[in-house]
Amino acid sequence: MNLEFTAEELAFRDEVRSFIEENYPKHLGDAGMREDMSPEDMVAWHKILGEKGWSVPSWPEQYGGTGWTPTQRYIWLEENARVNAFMPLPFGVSMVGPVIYTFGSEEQKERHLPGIRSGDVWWCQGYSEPGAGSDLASLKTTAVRDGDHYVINGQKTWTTLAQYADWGFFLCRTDPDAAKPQEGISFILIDMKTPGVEVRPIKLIDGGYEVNETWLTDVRVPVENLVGEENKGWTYAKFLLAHERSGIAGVARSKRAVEKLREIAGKELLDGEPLIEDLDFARKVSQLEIDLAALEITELRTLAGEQAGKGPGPESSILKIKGTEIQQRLTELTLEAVGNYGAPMYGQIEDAGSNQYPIGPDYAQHSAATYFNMRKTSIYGGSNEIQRNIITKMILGL
Amino acid sequence: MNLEFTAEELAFRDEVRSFIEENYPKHLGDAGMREDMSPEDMVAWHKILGEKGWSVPSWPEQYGGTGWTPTQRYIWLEENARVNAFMPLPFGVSMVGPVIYTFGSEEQKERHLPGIRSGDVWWCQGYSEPGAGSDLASLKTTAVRDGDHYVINGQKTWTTLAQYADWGFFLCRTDPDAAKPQEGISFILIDMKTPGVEVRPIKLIDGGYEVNETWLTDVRVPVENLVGEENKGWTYAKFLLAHERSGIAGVARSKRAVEKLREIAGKELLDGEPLIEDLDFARKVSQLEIDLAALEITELRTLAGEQAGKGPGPESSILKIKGTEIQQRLTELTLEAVGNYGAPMYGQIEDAGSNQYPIGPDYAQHSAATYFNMRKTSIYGGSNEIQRNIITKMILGL
Amino acid sequence: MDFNFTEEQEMVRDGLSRLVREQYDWETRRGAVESDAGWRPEIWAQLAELGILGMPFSEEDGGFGGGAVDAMIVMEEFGKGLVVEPFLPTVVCAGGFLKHAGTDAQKEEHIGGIVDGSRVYAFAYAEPRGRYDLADLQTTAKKDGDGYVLNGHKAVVVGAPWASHLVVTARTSGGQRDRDGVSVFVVANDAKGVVRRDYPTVDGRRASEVYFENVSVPTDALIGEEGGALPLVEQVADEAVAALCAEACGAMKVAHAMTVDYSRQRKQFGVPIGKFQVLQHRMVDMFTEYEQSVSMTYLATLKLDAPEKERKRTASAAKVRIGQAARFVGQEAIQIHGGMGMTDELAIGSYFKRLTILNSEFGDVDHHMKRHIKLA
Amino acid sequence: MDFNFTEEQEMVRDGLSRLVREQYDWETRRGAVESDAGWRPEIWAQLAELGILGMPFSEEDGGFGGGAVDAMIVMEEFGKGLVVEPFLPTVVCAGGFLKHAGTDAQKEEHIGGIVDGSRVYAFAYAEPRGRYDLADLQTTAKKDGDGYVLNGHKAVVVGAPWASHLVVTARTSGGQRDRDGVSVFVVANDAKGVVRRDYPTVDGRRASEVYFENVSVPTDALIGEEGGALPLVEQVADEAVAALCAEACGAMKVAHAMTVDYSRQRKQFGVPIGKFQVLQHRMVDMFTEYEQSVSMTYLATLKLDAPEKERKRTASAAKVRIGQAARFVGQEAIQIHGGMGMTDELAIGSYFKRLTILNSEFGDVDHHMKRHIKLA
Repeated sequence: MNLEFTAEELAFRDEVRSFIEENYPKHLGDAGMREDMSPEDMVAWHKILGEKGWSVPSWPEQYGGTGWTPTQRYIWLEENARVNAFMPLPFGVSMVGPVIYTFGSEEQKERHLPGIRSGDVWWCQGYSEPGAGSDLASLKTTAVRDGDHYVINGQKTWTTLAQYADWGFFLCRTDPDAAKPQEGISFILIDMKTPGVEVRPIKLIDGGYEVNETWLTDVRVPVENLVGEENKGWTYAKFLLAHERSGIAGVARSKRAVEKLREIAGKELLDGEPLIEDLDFARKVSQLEIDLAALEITELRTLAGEQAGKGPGPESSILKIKGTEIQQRLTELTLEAVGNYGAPMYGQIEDAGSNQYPIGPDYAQHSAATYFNMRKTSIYGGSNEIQRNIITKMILGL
Repeated sequence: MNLEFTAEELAFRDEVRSFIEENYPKHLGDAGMREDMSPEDMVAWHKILGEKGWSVPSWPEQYGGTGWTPTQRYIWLEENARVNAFMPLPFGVSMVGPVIYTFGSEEQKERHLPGIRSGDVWWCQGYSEPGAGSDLASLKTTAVRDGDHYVINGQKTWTTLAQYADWGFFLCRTDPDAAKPQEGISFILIDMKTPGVEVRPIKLIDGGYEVNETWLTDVRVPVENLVGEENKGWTYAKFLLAHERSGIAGVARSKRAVEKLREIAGKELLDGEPLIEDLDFARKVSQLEIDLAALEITELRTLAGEQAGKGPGPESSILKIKGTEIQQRLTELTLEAVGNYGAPMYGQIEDAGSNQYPIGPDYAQHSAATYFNMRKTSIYGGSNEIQRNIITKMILGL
Repeated sequence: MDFNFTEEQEMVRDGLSRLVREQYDWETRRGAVESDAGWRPEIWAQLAELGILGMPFSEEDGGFGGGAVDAMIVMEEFGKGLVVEPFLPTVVCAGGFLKHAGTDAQKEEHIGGIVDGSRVYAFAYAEPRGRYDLADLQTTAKKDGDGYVLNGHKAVVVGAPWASHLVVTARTSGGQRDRDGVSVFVVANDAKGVVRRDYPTVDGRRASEVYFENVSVPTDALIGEEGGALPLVEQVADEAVAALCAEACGAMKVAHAMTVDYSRQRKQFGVPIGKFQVLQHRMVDMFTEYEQSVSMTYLATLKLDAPEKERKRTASAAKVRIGQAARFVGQEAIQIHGGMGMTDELAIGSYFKRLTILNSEFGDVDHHMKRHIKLA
Repeated sequence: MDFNFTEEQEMVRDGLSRLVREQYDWETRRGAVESDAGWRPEIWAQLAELGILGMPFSEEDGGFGGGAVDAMIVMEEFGKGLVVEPFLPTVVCAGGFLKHAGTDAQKEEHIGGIVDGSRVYAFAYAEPRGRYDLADLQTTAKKDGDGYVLNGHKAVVVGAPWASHLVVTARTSGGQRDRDGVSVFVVANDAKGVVRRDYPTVDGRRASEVYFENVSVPTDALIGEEGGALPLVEQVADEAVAALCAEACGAMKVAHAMTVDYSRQRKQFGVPIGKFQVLQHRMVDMFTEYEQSVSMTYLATLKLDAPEKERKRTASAAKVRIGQAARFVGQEAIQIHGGMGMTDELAIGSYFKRLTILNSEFGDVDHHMKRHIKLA
């Protein structure tokens, strides 16, 4: 039992570190924490990684994966977090990609995998529907076969960044008479430029527009866009949800964010002394660090299990719960640290283009928006209540 | 809107205060907090109050009540808490007494109320049964009519201080075929000296024996000991549970206990300074005080509602939840304050009679036992989960 | 001991409640908040007409003889509707300074305008590096002939873009965090040398960074004692704390009711989510937090005239308790609303945001907990 | 990176697990705890036979070449069975001092007796007024001819009634809380002037107040550097902390399993209480706390040989995290067991009590949180 990296792993780390130092776009800066990136910024690093062959590390090598061990993937995430890199969006790389190479036809693999690897094709996810939340199986969007097309009608919601998407993967009901709600669902790829696809951004409480409602009205999709078998979509959907667990805890990012929080609390003053020297505030930061250390080892234990061939089990629900709690707490403490300067609505101020006087320190900007935004993490991806239901069933057996 | 007492109330307070000062038995000392009182000690104050006519303040005046307003009763509890008086046990005064004067026969009133008032008769409660917990309606003890007697068989548990009891009030099933589990239950008074009644103390995790299991084997009880109507016992049981709400929050006692905690934390040292000056510990004490202040006003609002003729509603569940949380937290912080001296099992040490060397400071004694013991408060009297179920139904309407 | 409102107070409450219900629905509020002005002067005029703006002033000062309980009633109703109009800075803060320490001439000059709605005030007390310490002042007021010259930078002055006047704390002597040397001035918002940068806040109000660049004010701009005004500022700040607590209670009440309501309608797995025990108990805890907050608000309000130490300790206790409750109620309201709670399409998000920011106004939980400890 | 145990370690674990299962059921344990002796020397002999007592010593010192991970494995199994025999003070503490700082002669004298089970040690470090500060010592050791004379009072010395020897911290110079001047001695428990008052503890062990009344010890009773032993004491205390964390993990694992099991059997309102979502989620949280505790125990154990600051900070982090987890798991276990959890008839109460007391041994959550903060 030990925590050390092997010599090979250390060498790998050095290689990764220098590659990142040399290639990570300087203009992105602290991108992993920014709320206001352009779509071009969001794929910039993805494209560079695509050229290097590192954009889809966890894929099988035959499809462009790197063949890294789980430990190497952990190192990869750690090193990216060191510069707070904005990682490739998950919709192609971690979600639809694995479904396509596992269940898709050869033609689908040839057509879609290269664009996902390179970052040239932007994907979005059409799972959730209005009013359904974590209850995916209740979906109402229908796909009706008409010759060699499906005609799709329905409404999806929470389609993250769909406003920039080229393609989307959608769950649609193909058999309305199936015995159980999970049956009769199909997994279909849709070109977002198809007539009848309409994307309307949803304004969120942080003032941003990262999710959308997507209306599908008589959208005609060629049957070859069906992935796998008709009516078996639930199987692929579950596979997708379970597949990409590494990084679900967000440990590497949170570690960087704790450092940032310490920096901020070192600059803010309380009674003329740095806030970080206040026992109350220091205690909260220490608590976060301790919780994060525990989470990190828990993730490493899971990784070690994967390395030993055990698939990630329901323990990943623990990673999700604790990971999001920590992320939320981090943003909350940052807001707390900046004091009165949490109140200004910075997004709208910048729009006004004024720069006559600064409003509070740089690091205070968006602290409230980020706090508001991060409340989503305990809701999406299966709410934390759903995760607890999963553990109740799968681990406690109750 | 104001928090002041009226001149009459202030005069009443002074009267009460001097009465207590003059009459509260000196040898009881800090009795309200002791874990190891003799049965004689437990009724000493009750008997004095009985003579004064103050032992059953909330009863109707015709049965010996004082006719005090809710505010006067609040003052009464406050003043007793000032000297940490050990109050009359609730089983007679707050539980069976009100049932008897409300639903009992004239003969029952004449026979039983005087002994309850005077403190000469010790009562115990036979509600819970093994395995039933907060689900009182599932009870199995049977009372079968045989001429002018009931023959009672069954087992009760958590009968508090039954080892000293002269009489008990028991819920028994008189109609096993009733449609609902709440129906067919009767409320029966049993002389604890009746053959077939056997009381066995249960050892609790704090090492004490305050509760018992009570076996009833062919216990023959005259039918005139039935209170009210046969098979209507559930009505009386609910009346009893709802009746004595004042003091359920334990505010007066907890206020005294916070003072005591401050004293202890003023004597214990951390880095050579009084523990109470440590920001971490002081914060926890302040938090308790703040929570307690909120609870006190909540209780006063409820009292004011009663004074205005509104019966205590489901809000009393809030008083129970918050009151017990605070009581538990108080004992936990006391244990924390005494540091290493929380570990010795003082009860057993005193039994050994040794006094060659003291073991830790006086105030550390029983701190662990008290902490362990107080875990019961969120379990008994309808667990705090049950209280939340009540609020869900009665207030939220869900 | 009496927890009832007087008949007059009940009437005021009913009137306000009607105003909020009829004219302050959430969509209308959003329209106003997003408008150029950011508030509705016509609502302000109505409040004046209803006598709300004059309520806490004595009759001889031109008011209606009310007090802290009246302000509490107003703020609670405002909290329910997330009212953005600047009652707190104008009536509670500026009004408070005038009531406690204004000369007859000052009262005469200012109170009439407050009561009839023609004057609006903002309270410029916070500074960029001062966090929540009311005495931590780098803004200076230097004696200059017949008056004073102010220089400095005040942070996040809520309501300043709407104000005709600013009440400003400044240092006339002493070191940066000394208790002595604090003075209070009232300054016209359009005085020469007052430079503002205005912006919206995340909870739907407007605020400014206010710079004083050699702003000359006459001697009678000074309210209270020169250099000895910190106790006065603390008194007014405690009154503001009690008012904020009342506002929070109103907002929590509505946030809780909306959540319970949503849980009744919204189904998941074929069942209204309000049937899930975990959510039920959490909504019970929200309710409990709200009830405890009401109690603490009563206590803090009724102790505003208590001896200084008791007043301070109770105000801090209330801000701690309400801060904790507001955090819990706000976060749980969003969580139970799920994805819909994250959108700007439901009102609940606005309640969450107000409850968040309110928490740091006039000192956050840690600040007031420390104050409570120090006053033990 | 490797989280696997070696084959030898797996064997040790299996052996211990069998011993606990077969000979340490809760009823048997209770009998032993309530007996006059309070422990079972025959179990101790078996541990010696199994090689458990010699595991962490190097082979040249007469042990089996194990280390901190082995101690962790032992303590976790002990935690599962609430084993009271004094492995921690004897092997981890006394053994730790000898390993790190014992002279060859001292090793020769003591380690053999530990390994073969003939000698039992207690670690007398705490003092009545010193709380958890290892340097806060009023016990003195004065140089006297060829040796030292000890005077003082040690508090709650766990295992002292069973011990043949005591390891004692005392001050050879310096003021009461100075880092310098701390020395460590090993003293025979029956030495002249050692006066004990023995008593049971609420978590089923035995402890003593130990008074040193002019106890003379020879020079070679000193372990480590005279006056410079605080770093050594801290090292050993951190090793004890890691071991306690492992014990807590074992106890939490069983307490959780018992609770889940109870919730399956126990019915209320006609339904097993394990079907109530509120209790389900709380048992999930207990499980999560347990899992995080295991992770922190691994981390603290694997960092015991790290540079001093990292070692200290990690040990404190673990004690904080496990302390919080132990509190939550213990309290919830009782709450979910309901009335039955309050009785001495089920084992769960004993787990709760051990988890409570363990929390304060070698420093409670607040103590270690402050240490973690100071080492930031």
